[in-house]
Amino acid sequence: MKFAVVVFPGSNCDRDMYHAVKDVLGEEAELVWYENSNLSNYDGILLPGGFSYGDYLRSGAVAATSNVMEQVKEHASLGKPVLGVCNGFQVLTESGLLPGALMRNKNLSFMCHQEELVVKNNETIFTSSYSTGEIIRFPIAHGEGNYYCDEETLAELKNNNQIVFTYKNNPNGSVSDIAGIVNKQGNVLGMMPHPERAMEKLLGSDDGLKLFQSLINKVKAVV
Amino acid sequence: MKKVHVYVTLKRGVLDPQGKAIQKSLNSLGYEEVVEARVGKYLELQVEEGPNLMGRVKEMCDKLLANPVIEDYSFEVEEAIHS
Amino acid sequence: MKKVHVYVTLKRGVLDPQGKAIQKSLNSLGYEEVVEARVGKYLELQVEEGPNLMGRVKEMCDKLLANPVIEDYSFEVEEAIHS
Amino acid sequence: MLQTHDISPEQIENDRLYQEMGLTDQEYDMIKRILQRRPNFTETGIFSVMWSEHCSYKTSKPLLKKFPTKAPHVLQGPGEGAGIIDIGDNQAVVFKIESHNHPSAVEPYQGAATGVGGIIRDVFSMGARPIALMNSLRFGNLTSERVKYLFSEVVNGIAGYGNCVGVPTVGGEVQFDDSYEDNPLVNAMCVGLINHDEIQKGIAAGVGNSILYAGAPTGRDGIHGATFASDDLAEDSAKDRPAVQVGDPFMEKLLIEACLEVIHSDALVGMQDMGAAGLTSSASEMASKGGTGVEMDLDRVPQREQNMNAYELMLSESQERMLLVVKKGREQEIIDIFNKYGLEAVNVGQVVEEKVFRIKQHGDIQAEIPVDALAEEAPVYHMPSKEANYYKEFQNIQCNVPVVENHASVLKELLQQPTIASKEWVYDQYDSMVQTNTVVAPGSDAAVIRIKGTEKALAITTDCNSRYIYLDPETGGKIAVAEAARNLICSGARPLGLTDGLNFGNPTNPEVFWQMEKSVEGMSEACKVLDTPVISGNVSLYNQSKGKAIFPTPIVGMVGLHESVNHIASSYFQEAGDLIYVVGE
Ligand SMILES: Nc1ncnc2c1ncn2[C@@H]1O[C@H](COP(=O)(O)OP(=O)(O)O)[C@@H](O)[C@H]1O
Repeated sequence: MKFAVVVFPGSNCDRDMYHAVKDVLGEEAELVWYENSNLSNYDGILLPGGFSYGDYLRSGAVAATSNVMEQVKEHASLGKPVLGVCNGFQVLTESGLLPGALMRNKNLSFMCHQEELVVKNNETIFTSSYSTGEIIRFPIAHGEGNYYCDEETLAELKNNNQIVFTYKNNPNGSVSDIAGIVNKQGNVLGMMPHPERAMEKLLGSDDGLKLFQSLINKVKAVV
Repeated sequence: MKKVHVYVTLKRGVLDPQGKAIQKSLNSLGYEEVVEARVGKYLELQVEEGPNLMGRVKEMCDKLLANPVIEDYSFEVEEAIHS
Repeated sequence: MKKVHVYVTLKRGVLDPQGKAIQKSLNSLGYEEVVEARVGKYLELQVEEGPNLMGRVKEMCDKLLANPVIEDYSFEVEEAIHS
Repeated sequence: MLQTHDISPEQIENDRLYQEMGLTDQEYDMIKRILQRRPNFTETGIFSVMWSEHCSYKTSKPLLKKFPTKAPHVLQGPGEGAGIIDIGDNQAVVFKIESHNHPSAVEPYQGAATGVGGIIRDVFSMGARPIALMNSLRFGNLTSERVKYLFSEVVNGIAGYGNCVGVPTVGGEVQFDDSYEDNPLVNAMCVGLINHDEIQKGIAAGVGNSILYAGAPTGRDGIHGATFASDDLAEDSAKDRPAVQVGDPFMEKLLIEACLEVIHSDALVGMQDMGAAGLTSSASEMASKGGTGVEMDLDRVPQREQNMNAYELMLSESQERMLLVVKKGREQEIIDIFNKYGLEAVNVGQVVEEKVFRIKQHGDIQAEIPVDALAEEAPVYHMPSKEANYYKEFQNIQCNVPVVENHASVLKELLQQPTIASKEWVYDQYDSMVQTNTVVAPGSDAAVIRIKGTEKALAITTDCNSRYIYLDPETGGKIAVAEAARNLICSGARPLGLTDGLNFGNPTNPEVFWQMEKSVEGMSEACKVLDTPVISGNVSLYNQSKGKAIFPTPIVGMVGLHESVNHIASSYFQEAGDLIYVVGE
């Protein structure tokens, strides 16, 4: 499977994401600079974490307006997978690919540590290797990970089974403990915790392996 | 040259922990009369004159400066002092 | 009840990386007419009426809301719409 | 704008304006002898910053000579942006510590943030990718509102900058004591990784080669020399000239990526960051090391503000700027790389044969100084040293072993001391895992970072118990080094070498100088015994609080090597039933 890791100015988990899919899982992957890029030849698009454009104004806001996002939308509309992690999630909500917004953590501080997550929905292309209800450990590292949406949107997320991961001990004030959601079609996943940081036991957790493996198995089965 | 002031505020109903924290700090500094604080952004833009200034500033707010899911905005145009 | 609007801006000459990034991004969205953007904070305070309101708000700004080393501030008092 | 052009060289001499820039009468006379004329305003400013303690180490140099700095595994000792140690397989580790105490006391967020930015630039200007940050902090007791504010804003500033640039902050230390009440210490350390063949030096070689300015435009940030009391010197009032620099971590992140791409071009000859004394120190040091001269045209320097004069441009401490020497005719290749990242890079001058530092603006020569006079021939002072009175008194105090009746309550009391208590509130705010190498995160004796693609890992620690050093500087100095080494060994690493951050009071006070002297001697002794050479460091003097010097605080930042990631030990109890041993005396 061939992944594009889109690099915006200020992205800083781009190389981590690349390492996860390329070195740990042995899949094809390329770092794609946001300008003059062509995303049409990739099976999956990864929007990495970090501070695109310094997170100035609002996290992910400036990146969301860049031209490459038109291609990401195009890719998504074809039903191909898009995964946005941390800043990538913020870019996805800012660009309207996912509903809601990510606000400052309720304690107003950046926080970085391992969190336990609950897999809420294992019927997505990203989570089929987990079981529903499974507890997994991923690091979080964000200052603006407090997921917000209005009542109506929340009801819709619930009805469509779009909530994929929740926090066991909500660290940041997110509505309904939401840690990650998919779009209605199920091919665009945004999440604040970092699966790419949970790929090797040496670093504390390898619970992220199943996420990428779910995706790879799915894409390979189709091809 | 025109100077445009843009005010971006959180929508009513959206929690504002930063505002809450500021209110508490003011209270504990002895300013008990402050019963609410809300925090927003204030932007000053220097804009070259051209057609449809108001309309274009509105577009900038919609496209970039405010996030309609959580924020409201307003703006006003002023003659810049040095033009 | 009074509503107080406080505007906190970076002093002239202080680097404003946020403003610079916003200006560039507006330019690249096609709003080339924006030649400068500066970002500040905007606060709305709900304050119970009492003596020396102006003086006390000024104190709040000096003590907490602005850092005089790099920031300037201004404020205005408005009758709150719902009092 | 400062109306500096109206201030004549005669006036500088007659009104002793040079004193307000920090130069003594003797130093001013030396300058006149060097130039064989009176210096103009800009030249006086240039000398004042180059001959400041920060750039010239004029009072600490004789002490720094005592440190052992050589060993077969040292590839680069003190003198460059950062030191370098070989770790085998063509790889090397680059590190240095730097203080940002005074800026942090004024504007704690920006002071701490720009401290982090500066030390990262020191490391990537060597060609290394920054892989870890540490910090060592000292504050007054957490009882005053001001101290609480300083503490939380400093931590915020470190987080704000480090998290954004994407270099993990993997550890550090915080201690609280009254002696730091008004003078907090903020020391930041950066560790980088490099291949031997990628090592860059800050050198201006090759007559005719071009000098490129890259990164942020220059503003009037941090121009300390301009603190004239007299109002008629300035058009704007002082409040419009911010002495505090504001950092832009986003710009820094782009600079890191651009510079690490540029090092692969053979068009690059030398590279250095513009730190303290910005354009002045970077350009003159590069020329001095290259045995050349430089000529720069300030009209070409990117400027953030209008009407900046030569003095301001040369002394500005605007952040996120780099100076590069590039082969003549190949400038565009390098400029293109910076442009790709949205950064400005401009040709501002060239390397010349004559060993001169020549600065032009508006077609006039604004400064013309022999290069070596600025860098290598700065004055060096041997300060008087006197054993501190308190030391003698303490030697005569009877030892008093406290009797502990209720161990549990004493333990609880100890754990409540902020200096001893958990520092989770601090390090949770730092992204300690970005780059996915952090094997042992903050909370252990030493942080451990694996090196991808190898079996190796690096252990890093910062330590200094300043109370011990105050009580007995020499023994305390030994203890600081030994503690750092122990922390590394506990994690399973072999100590390689260290960087030191010497934070002291006013060195013209003989008792303070004695503290410096003795602690450096103690540290040196321990370094020799442990075979951990000093490869880089920083000196911060005049740290006073309420008229009293801070505790002497020579911080040790030490790096060690794990040959195998299988040999990493953390300092937690792992499982119930495991046995606990006490080893040593
Ligand atoms: N300023 C800091 N930044 C990052 N980590 C810190 C800082 N201060 C302390 N820590 C981390 O907290 C842990 C405990 O620190 P400290 O109390 O100084 O421990 P010790 O006394 O064992 O050296 C260490 O892992 C250290 O790295």
